[in-house]
Amino acid sequence: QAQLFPFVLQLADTSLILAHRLSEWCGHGPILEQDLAMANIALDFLGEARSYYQYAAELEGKGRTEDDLAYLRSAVEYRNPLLVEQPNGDFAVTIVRQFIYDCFHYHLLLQLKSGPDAQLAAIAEKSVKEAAYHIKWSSEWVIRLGDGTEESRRRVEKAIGNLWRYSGELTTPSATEQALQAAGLVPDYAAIQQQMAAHIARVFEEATLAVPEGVFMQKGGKDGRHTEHLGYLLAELQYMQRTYPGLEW
Amino acid sequence: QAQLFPFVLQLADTSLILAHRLSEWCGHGPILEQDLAMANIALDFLGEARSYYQYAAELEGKGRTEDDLAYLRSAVEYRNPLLVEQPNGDFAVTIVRQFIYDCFHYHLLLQLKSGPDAQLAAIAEKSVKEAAYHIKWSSEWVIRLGDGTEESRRRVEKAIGNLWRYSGELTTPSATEQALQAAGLVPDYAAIQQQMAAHIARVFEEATLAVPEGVFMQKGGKDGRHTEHLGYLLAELQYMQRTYPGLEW
Amino acid sequence: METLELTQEEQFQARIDADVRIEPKDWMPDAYRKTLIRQISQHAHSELVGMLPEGNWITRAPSLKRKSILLAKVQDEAGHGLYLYSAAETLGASRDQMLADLHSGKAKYSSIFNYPTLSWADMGCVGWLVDGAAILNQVPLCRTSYGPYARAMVRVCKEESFHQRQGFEIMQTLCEGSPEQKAMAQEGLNRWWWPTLMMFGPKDSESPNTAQSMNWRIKRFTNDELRQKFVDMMVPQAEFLGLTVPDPNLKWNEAKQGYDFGDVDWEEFWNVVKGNGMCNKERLQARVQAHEEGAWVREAALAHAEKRKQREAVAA
Amino acid sequence: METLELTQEEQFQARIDADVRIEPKDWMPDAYRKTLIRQISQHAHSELVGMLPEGNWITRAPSLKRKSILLAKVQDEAGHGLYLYSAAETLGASRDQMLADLHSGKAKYSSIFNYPTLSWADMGCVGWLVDGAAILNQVPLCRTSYGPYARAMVRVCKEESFHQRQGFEIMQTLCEGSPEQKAMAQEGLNRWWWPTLMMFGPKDSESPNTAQSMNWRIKRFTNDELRQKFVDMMVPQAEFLGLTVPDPNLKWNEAKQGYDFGDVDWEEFWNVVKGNGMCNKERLQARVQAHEEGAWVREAALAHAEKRKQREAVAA
Repeated sequence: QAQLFPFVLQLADTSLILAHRLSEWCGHGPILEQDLAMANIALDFLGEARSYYQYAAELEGKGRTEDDLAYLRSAVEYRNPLLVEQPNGDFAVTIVRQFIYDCFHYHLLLQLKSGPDAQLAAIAEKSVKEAAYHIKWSSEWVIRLGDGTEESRRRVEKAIGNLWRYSGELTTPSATEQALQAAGLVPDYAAIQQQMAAHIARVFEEATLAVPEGVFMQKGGKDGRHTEHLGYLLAELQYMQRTYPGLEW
Repeated sequence: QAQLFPFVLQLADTSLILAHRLSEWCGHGPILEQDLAMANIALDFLGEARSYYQYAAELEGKGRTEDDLAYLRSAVEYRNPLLVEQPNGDFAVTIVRQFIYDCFHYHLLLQLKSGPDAQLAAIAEKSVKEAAYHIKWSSEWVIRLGDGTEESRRRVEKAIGNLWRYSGELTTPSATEQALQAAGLVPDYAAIQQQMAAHIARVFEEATLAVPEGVFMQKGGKDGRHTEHLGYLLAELQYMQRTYPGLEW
Repeated sequence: METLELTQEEQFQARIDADVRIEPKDWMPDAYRKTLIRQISQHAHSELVGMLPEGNWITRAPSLKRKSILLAKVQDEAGHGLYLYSAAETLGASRDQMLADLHSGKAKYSSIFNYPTLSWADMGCVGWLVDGAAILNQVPLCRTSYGPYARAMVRVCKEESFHQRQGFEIMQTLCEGSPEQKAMAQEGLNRWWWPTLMMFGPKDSESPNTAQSMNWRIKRFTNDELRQKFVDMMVPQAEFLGLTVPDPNLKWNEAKQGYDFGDVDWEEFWNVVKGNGMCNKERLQARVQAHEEGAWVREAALAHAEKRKQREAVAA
Repeated sequence: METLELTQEEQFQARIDADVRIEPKDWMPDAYRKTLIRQISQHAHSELVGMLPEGNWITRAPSLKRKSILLAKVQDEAGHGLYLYSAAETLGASRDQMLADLHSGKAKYSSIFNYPTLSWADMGCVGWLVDGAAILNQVPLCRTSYGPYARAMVRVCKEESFHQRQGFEIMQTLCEGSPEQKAMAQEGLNRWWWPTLMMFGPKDSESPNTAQSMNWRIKRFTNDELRQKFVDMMVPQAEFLGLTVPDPNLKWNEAKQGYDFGDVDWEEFWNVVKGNGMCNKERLQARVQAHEEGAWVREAALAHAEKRKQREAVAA
């Protein structure tokens, strides 16, 4: 079970970084209702991140807290896939990033929910309801932007062009994940990949968008090899704890 | 002489923050030659900042180093005027910010050079040669942009419109500065203000730009009341030292 | 006969005096409608702009728990903005027009949001002091004469008092923390105290609309009454926290059973109102930029809804 | 008579064989000119793009002294870019065209800059390893056959070896520092070692242009020769630092008096060359964006110069 630690930490990092990016929109969204929606989704991911960090801390058993894990690890120690650390860009970039991740996240949680680890299953059970809302929200926006105006179509296509290369990492198991898959602790990514692809195909069809083909997939985030964006994000995220370590807030 | 400490620190903070902003351009300038020029000016300001921090550390006499002073003080302890912390914006914003500060800086250094404090005079002696180049560079660019194309004129006017409100703080003595002016340790800002105004009027005339009138002047930076930009800047600037305090690099 | 009948205006005032709620379809004087639209939209704009100074610290919150609380709070503010815009819409104002007035500078928002948030303690001060002052202003509005506004305020006030408690908790944690944290709390109080006192508006002697608004029961206490109430409430809390209120003239007055306190810097007050505060330009620019950069998104949503409607019409 | 006379091409080759420098006005074969333009502009582009991964750490450098050294270094790179663009211009290439080729993806730059800089140790690794490899590639070019290029390279190499020493110094400081610093150095080496070996280009057996370039003396050693030289130079330095080179097959070969080492991941190499490295898109986008956003500045400078010229003409 202690082997689960790096995987749970990876889930925690992923949810936190995506929550961070979404929360950057706060007060700057295109419509007040969507400001509210993005803050809401950010809150869900933040809550999920906290559950994972708390569980990871427990699995590690070295007395580290959720805050130690989130605030006192460097970029090369972070294990989130590259997709979620990509900058917000315009609303289309945020939507496409969210949509790709939601497709993975929702299907992952469905698996974890009935997986062998009780605590992960409990977190997934709670989170999958939120994730069902997220995937609905981002799918609807992909459709609106794809089948909206010429400008929205151009922007969403550009966003897909830039972000697609980060989609493959989600379902490409890292060495850690492979070992855990062999032990039955991490679900089969091939199946999730198929479910993702089916959902994406359906949404893109309705959005009159083409699913990209033959894109070279980037990876490395799950092994700590990130893009240069993460360092800046962490400098901001961690500044207070780095400045005043070990205090109560 | 120990009274000089906060003033020297203010000079140090000001040079460092401006150097930081300029260095953000590195690799992103509009022309390679100007990339080089901005890096060069950033280096000058960084060098000047270090001289001031070293002198400030000496004046304080508590064993703090230049790095302690630069990296381990919070936004509300920083004493730079608001102008220099303003974001780069487009090239016109950077040029106008630089031009306003150069006008002050050059004339300030001329005074400090023949001032009563030998060490400040020595730093000013060295820096004023660099500052003479800076003011020439930024003046020429103000002229080029003002008397260039319609677009450059629109942009430089907009930059002036946004930044002018930060120009008054430079020559408005803070309580600290007033006390030091009374002691003859800080030059008379009214005189510098006139010299600045004369230079600005000359350059703006050649640039076919109008000198703004009746603008309400912002202040607070020299008393630690900053705009919200400084916190982010410091989170980035200080991240490594905050993360790994007390190490050699 | 005619002399015995009350005019519409008199009937209206009679209902107000009898504490009967005015509802959207009821007749109301134009001036009442206009005043309310101004007041409610100004309040809605304040929620919207108020997201910015606190939003400024979400990404830098010092613990995951605080980050979560702060994010939820800013989300609540967006929600308040929505209720309030809806309440104003019941009076015939359109959201587009209200936003256009905000962006052009015609409509105002609370001046307090033109001060910058510079340290984590400011998240405490905004909750404790700013929300505290807002509650004093707003609780009476739960009984205001216009129904939709009163009902919106009930919801808003419930959440605001929750926010205020969270703000106080931040201050308390800082004050019980390290010397640096305590200093951070004091420095925050030093910057926020006076601007918060300004939130109650100009002195009664310089507030010409108060009488009419009180008559219409859309205002229930004068500015100076509320300011006094605020000081009397906050000073003991500051003492409890071990913080010093930055007012050398502050003194308990046994006779009036309240505090005497120094005069607000009214020059600063009017300056900020006139647009010369530290962040007036930034706040407005941030809102205008969000709106302009969001234009294509709103257009896409409309265009898509239109396409869908047409397709459904064809299918039907 | 004619048979005794050397063709232009033969004369040209004879001068090269005699180590006489070719100058801009001299006759030269088209292929020589084209090859040189490609090589020099690629080198210039590498300096330009190379500013990005190191520029990435200027604002976050851990001490003022290191910040100053790093900023000066990146400034030097801008300077190298300028010399090299000028050298290419002597061959008839225009800077605008060279930049257009960079931005369209037609022209290449050194693939090493498509790897991200993720920690401060990377500033050490880039100086120590990347500049070290660059020097091995470049020192022979100080004796290259084309005069302006050779002279530019003399200047470049002098500064590069200075940079390399600074990079080594960063690594040394980390390795003599705290356990975290040492780990940072090792982690950096782990990421940079193999990409640096790729800097010498494909294996000789897959480098068809090497023979011609060596004949023209614009290349003086083969890729594999330089790679071997690099490994032989760097392994003892890594040992001195107490770092482990991430190659399980690395072993001293007494017979060849050099190290045997593992095979480079050529699939990764070709992927990065083809544009699929971690940062290819970002680097190119950053350059294109800087160029596009700078267009109005360049236009303004031109327009102003033109106005000034006309005014002077009128005044004369």
